[in-house]
Amino acid sequence: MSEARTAKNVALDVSKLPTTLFDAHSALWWGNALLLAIETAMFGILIAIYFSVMMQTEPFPPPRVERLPVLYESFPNLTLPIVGLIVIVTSLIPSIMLDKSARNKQVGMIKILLPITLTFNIVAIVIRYYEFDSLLFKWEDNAYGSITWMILGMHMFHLIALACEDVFLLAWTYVKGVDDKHLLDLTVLGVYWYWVVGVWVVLFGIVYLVPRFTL
Amino acid sequence: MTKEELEQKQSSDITPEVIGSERAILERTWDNGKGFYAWLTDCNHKSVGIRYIVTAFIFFVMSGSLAVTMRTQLMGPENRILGPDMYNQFFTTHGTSMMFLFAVPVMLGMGVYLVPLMIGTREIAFPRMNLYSYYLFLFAGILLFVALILNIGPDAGWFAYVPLSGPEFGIGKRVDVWSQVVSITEISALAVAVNIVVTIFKQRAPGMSLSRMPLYVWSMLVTAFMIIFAMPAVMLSSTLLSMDRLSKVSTHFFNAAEGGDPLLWQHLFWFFGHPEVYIIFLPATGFVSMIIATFARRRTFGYTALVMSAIATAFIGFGVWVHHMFATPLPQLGQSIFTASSMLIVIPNGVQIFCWVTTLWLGKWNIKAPLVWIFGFFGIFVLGGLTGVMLASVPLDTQLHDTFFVVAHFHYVLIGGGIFPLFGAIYYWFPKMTGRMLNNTAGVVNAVLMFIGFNMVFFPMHILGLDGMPRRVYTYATETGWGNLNMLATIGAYVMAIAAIVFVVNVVYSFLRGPIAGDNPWGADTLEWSVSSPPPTYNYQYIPEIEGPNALWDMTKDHAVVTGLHLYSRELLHTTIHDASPEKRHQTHGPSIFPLLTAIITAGGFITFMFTPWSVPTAMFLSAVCLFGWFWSNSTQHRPPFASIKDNLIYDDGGVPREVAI
Amino acid sequence: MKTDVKTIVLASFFIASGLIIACEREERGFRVKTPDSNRINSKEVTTFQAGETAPTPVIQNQYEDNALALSQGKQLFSQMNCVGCHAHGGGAIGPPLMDDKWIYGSQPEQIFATIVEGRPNGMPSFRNKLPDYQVWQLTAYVRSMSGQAPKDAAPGRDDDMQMKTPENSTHTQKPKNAAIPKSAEAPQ
Amino acid sequence: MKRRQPARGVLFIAAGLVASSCGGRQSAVDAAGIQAERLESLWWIFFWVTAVVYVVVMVLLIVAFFRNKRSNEEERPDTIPDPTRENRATRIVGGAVAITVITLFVLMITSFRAGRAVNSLGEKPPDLSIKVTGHQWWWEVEYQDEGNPSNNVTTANELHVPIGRTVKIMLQSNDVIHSLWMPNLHGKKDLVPIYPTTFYFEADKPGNYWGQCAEFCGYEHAKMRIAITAESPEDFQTWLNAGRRTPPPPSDGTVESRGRDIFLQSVCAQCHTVSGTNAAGRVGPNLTHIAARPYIAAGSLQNTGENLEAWITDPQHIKPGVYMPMNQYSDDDLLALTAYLKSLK
Repeated sequence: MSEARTAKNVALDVSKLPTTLFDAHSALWWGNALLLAIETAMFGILIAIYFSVMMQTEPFPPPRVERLPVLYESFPNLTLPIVGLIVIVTSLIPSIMLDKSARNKQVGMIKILLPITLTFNIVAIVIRYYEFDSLLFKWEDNAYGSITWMILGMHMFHLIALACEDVFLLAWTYVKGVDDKHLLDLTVLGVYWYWVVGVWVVLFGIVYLVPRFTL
Repeated sequence: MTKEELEQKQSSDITPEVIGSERAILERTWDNGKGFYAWLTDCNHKSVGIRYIVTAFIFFVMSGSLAVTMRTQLMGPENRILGPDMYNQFFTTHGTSMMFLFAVPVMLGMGVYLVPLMIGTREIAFPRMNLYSYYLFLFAGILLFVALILNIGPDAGWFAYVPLSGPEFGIGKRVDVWSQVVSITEISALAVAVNIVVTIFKQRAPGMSLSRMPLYVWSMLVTAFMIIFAMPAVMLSSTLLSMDRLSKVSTHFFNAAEGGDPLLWQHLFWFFGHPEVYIIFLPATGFVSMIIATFARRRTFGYTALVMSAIATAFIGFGVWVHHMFATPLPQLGQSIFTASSMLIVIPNGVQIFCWVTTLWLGKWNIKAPLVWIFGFFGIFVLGGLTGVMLASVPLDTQLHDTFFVVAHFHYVLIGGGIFPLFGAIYYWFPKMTGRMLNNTAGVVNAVLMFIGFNMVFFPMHILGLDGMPRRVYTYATETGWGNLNMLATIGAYVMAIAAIVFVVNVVYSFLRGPIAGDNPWGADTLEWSVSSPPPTYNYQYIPEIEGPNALWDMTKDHAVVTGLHLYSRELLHTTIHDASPEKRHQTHGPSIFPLLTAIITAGGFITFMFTPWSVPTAMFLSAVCLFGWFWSNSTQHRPPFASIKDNLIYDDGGVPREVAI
Repeated sequence: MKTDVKTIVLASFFIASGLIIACEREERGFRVKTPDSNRINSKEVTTFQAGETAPTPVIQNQYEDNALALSQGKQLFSQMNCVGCHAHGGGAIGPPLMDDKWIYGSQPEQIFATIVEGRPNGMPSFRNKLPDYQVWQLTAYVRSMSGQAPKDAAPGRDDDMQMKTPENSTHTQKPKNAAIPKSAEAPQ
Repeated sequence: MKRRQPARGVLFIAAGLVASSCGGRQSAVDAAGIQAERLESLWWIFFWVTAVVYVVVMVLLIVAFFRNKRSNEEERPDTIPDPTRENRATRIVGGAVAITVITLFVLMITSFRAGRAVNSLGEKPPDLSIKVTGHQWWWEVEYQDEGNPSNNVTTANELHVPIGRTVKIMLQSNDVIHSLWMPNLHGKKDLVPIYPTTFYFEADKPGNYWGQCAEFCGYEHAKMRIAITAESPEDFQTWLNAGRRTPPPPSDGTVESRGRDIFLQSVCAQCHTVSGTNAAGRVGPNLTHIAARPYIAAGSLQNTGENLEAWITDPQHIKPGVYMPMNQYSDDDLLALTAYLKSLK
């Protein structure tokens, strides 16, 4: 049995290896990446459903007859959504900086940037909460209302999850200081953040622009 | 000797008594404690894996007995043992639990148990998430069967077509139970898939490059990726269905009159539903390759071909779902394309069969129970695959679809292609899991009984289908003349039940009294056979370096072993993805109560979602709290004090480094 | 492994039995015995009774919380063309049924009487046109339209254009009696 | 050896049983129409090809079983197999794969051609168009007359078709998904709500056949059958004309007339239609010519007096969950009612 190590065995000493490496070298990064793959699949299916509803509905979007005022041109309002989009996209700046400073172990910067990202995040959530009204439909009005609410809701769920992670790391950094594991966590948080922003750019185009410029 | 001395000695050459004391320390570090609380929180991949397998088999027995009851009802025409109400609940619960509570979880459970051992690591990548997914799976199963006992078992078929399962025709809470069970099990399956992929990518023993990975690990890798891309579809669609049905929500995803589409459901479901079949079949191919290699006493013929065909199966598997919808009003052209792809997928499966047959042809056979089960696999699965070719043809499918022919087909594929290899695998790995051999003769009897019983049940169904018997009928008229073949099938069902009893008896008896198995009773190749059976909690005291495509068969006496992993914390070795050269030491986590709490909250959230939408925010908040505690406790484990000191500093505000206090 | 088996079996068994004790099973008898309709004195000509006033018998409609019966009642509601006058509860020629006003009483036996006897000014009598138990199903459904039925048993939305909030989403109204409109008074 | 027996036997059992099961009023391998014949021949092609493949694989295994040497755990595993043998095996496997590909290709082409042939009937205008509506759990059948809609004949759970004529079936469903399957005449087609579909078929063997719902549709999915009669165009025409006549009202004082009064005054008329009377319910099957139908309750009962009585008084026993309510009638009322129904020729 090879477990009992005889003197003949060559020792492959790993004690000098590091305990933390960033990105694809770490299991955590992979776990996060795969979960994001799952969520991407989810959003892909949601988009597919959106277009199947589009094919079933003529005119698209359907005239709003369920509630007053009755609208025959029921394109979603753009003002608030665009503000939201801007907030979400600009939140990239602090999150990229956070990612960088985590890699360079700049504790001071991290402690400044974490609250900033969190505020961006919370603002985005609040905007999203009011953004639902600019769809002009309720989820229970018709399939178009259902799918648009579903898409916005799923993404809002991710914003909230992001905020929770942010809060956790904030708490940890201020209570316990920063160590390697949490530097890694910060970079992974960054990946999640980029994904949330990127997905929203696509979803924004589909939910708000496709109805206006129907192909 | 003291800790410091040991740490000094880590890298130098060590004497046998030091090995002994090191092992003692490892035992303590990886000990999960005793008692009920320890049992609740124990997240070691071996105990979780075994729980998965045992629980799945319990559900297997339960839904199997449902099947026997249904066969009894169909024994003769105009039978009145089960009314339509009961019968519908029975076949829906049978299908749902066989698919979501037995076939997939048991395959994942085997993976959770075997993969870390087979690739030579001490623990799965995310042990606590692993425990979490086990609890979710358990709760989902309990939910389904309790619902059945309460006479609110789902009754719309295991693929719950709308509008029959919709808010208007799916009366009561029955379909909600179904959709919540599906959602919960899928979450757990997805979590396990992620776990397995990361484990395989990062934790293989040094030298086990991708091209040296055992075929079973390959099949689990492919399966995990299939799960990751297939399961979201069904999770989402079941959620949408429950939202359509839920009071105060009542969305319109599947309501044709408001822009929804009943066919959308079928697309979504089968986009998951067909890959599901391969999610069950691919791990089984891994079992087959392992068992054949061991009992034909030669390396598997066509390693690359087998890997490639597994991957090809995965890809094509996503492009065939419409062949479940050939009778629906869909455009002709689309259907022809899916005929082509459905026939295309036969090719990789053919390649696999040919490779295995060739391996057997070129080998010297050591005929033991596992191999006998594999013979059964050939006899049944090949037939099922061929009837699959028939169902791929649109015109033929319009005659065979939704008849007993189809019932026969997918039982040939799933039981032949999934369950026979699984039983073989249980007979094969039972010694490793428990340290005792299963009785070989009983195993052979078991296999033969199962084979005969199976063919008695399901072969007549082909003919019944051609004779016009639709599936899911709770009875049939006398003048149809289906009585005799149904009687034959029912008798076969009882034979299968006897076979199952033989299995259970064999397992229980051998577990208590069976002969002690050595480390490697079959003279097998893969790494798990190098450790004691059952393996120690930490699997490997010294992770060996892999020197060839056949791990143990190529291993030289003085192969290199890994030293220098920390003794006082649960440390794993991370290697590079492609050629598995050591990269870093990773500290993993021990027992925790948080997985259980989070699972309770998640499952509770889904279950209450049958009644009120407010369960979502509540569950989200509570699980956020739980996860906070979970991650906090993850982070506050003590860190190894030696080696790569620069990585173990805590940086305070000024950024001035200071030493970690243990 | 042994302990695992034991504990899992025990755990699931206990949970199951606990739930069974807790909830009662959803019965779907297709051949159910229904409350006796003869005991319903639909039209009270006088409240003056010999001796002590006897309480009018309260009749429990066992369909109130039965999902199957409610949905059957819903089908009858359109099949028997109640929709023709009451629309989908919003009311048209007939009074609305999803509000809190009840002219002839909101109790099951009162609604039963209304359906069986008919009411002045347009409500036809369904005596002998429906078996009692279907009238009871109809009664249960009518009550569910104003949210009187438990939400987990009330029917969900239909698979057609949405004209009203589904019965399982309407918030429960507090029934109150409404005056009989002049036109609807029984001829003396 | 014993173990292999069933595996080897499977094929012969298959041939035997399938052959023996040829025949039956609800069989896909007993075609009574040109489409069904195409499908049946396609089936036999597939059957024999796949059967051969199966036999080959099994024979290989069995031969290997007898010729291969035995070994045990101690046997030294063959880790570096003899390259020449390996290469030969590789070539053979490659050949086998090639053969598989070719076979599949051939099968695919055959299937496409059969498919086109089966659908080719729709190209010329049909001689007869029938609208079939699926309900839980019965079939509403309407023979349409483009020229004069008043000539439309509505019946239930029975389908009469003239042989040698092209019949167009227009399918639609108002509740859940059903699927109309008449194995002897044509493959099945789903009735999806909002997706009205059509298919064409032609019967060329006179006889009585069964059709059945093939998509699970609720409690009585098992008892949602439709009786098909393929007959000579003349017989068909007489049947159709009979269907267009409104049955003569029973003369006063007879038991039938009393039955008619019961029918009209009680529950029945709420759901059923009898043309020529006030009964105009659309909920249940049209009963105008019920006496002419071979079966009642969607093919679950022979159309006899006792069965009618049993069905009227306690349908929930015969088809649990069916929408027909249970009724209490005194015995002579019941007698009168059935007498009236039996008079509706």
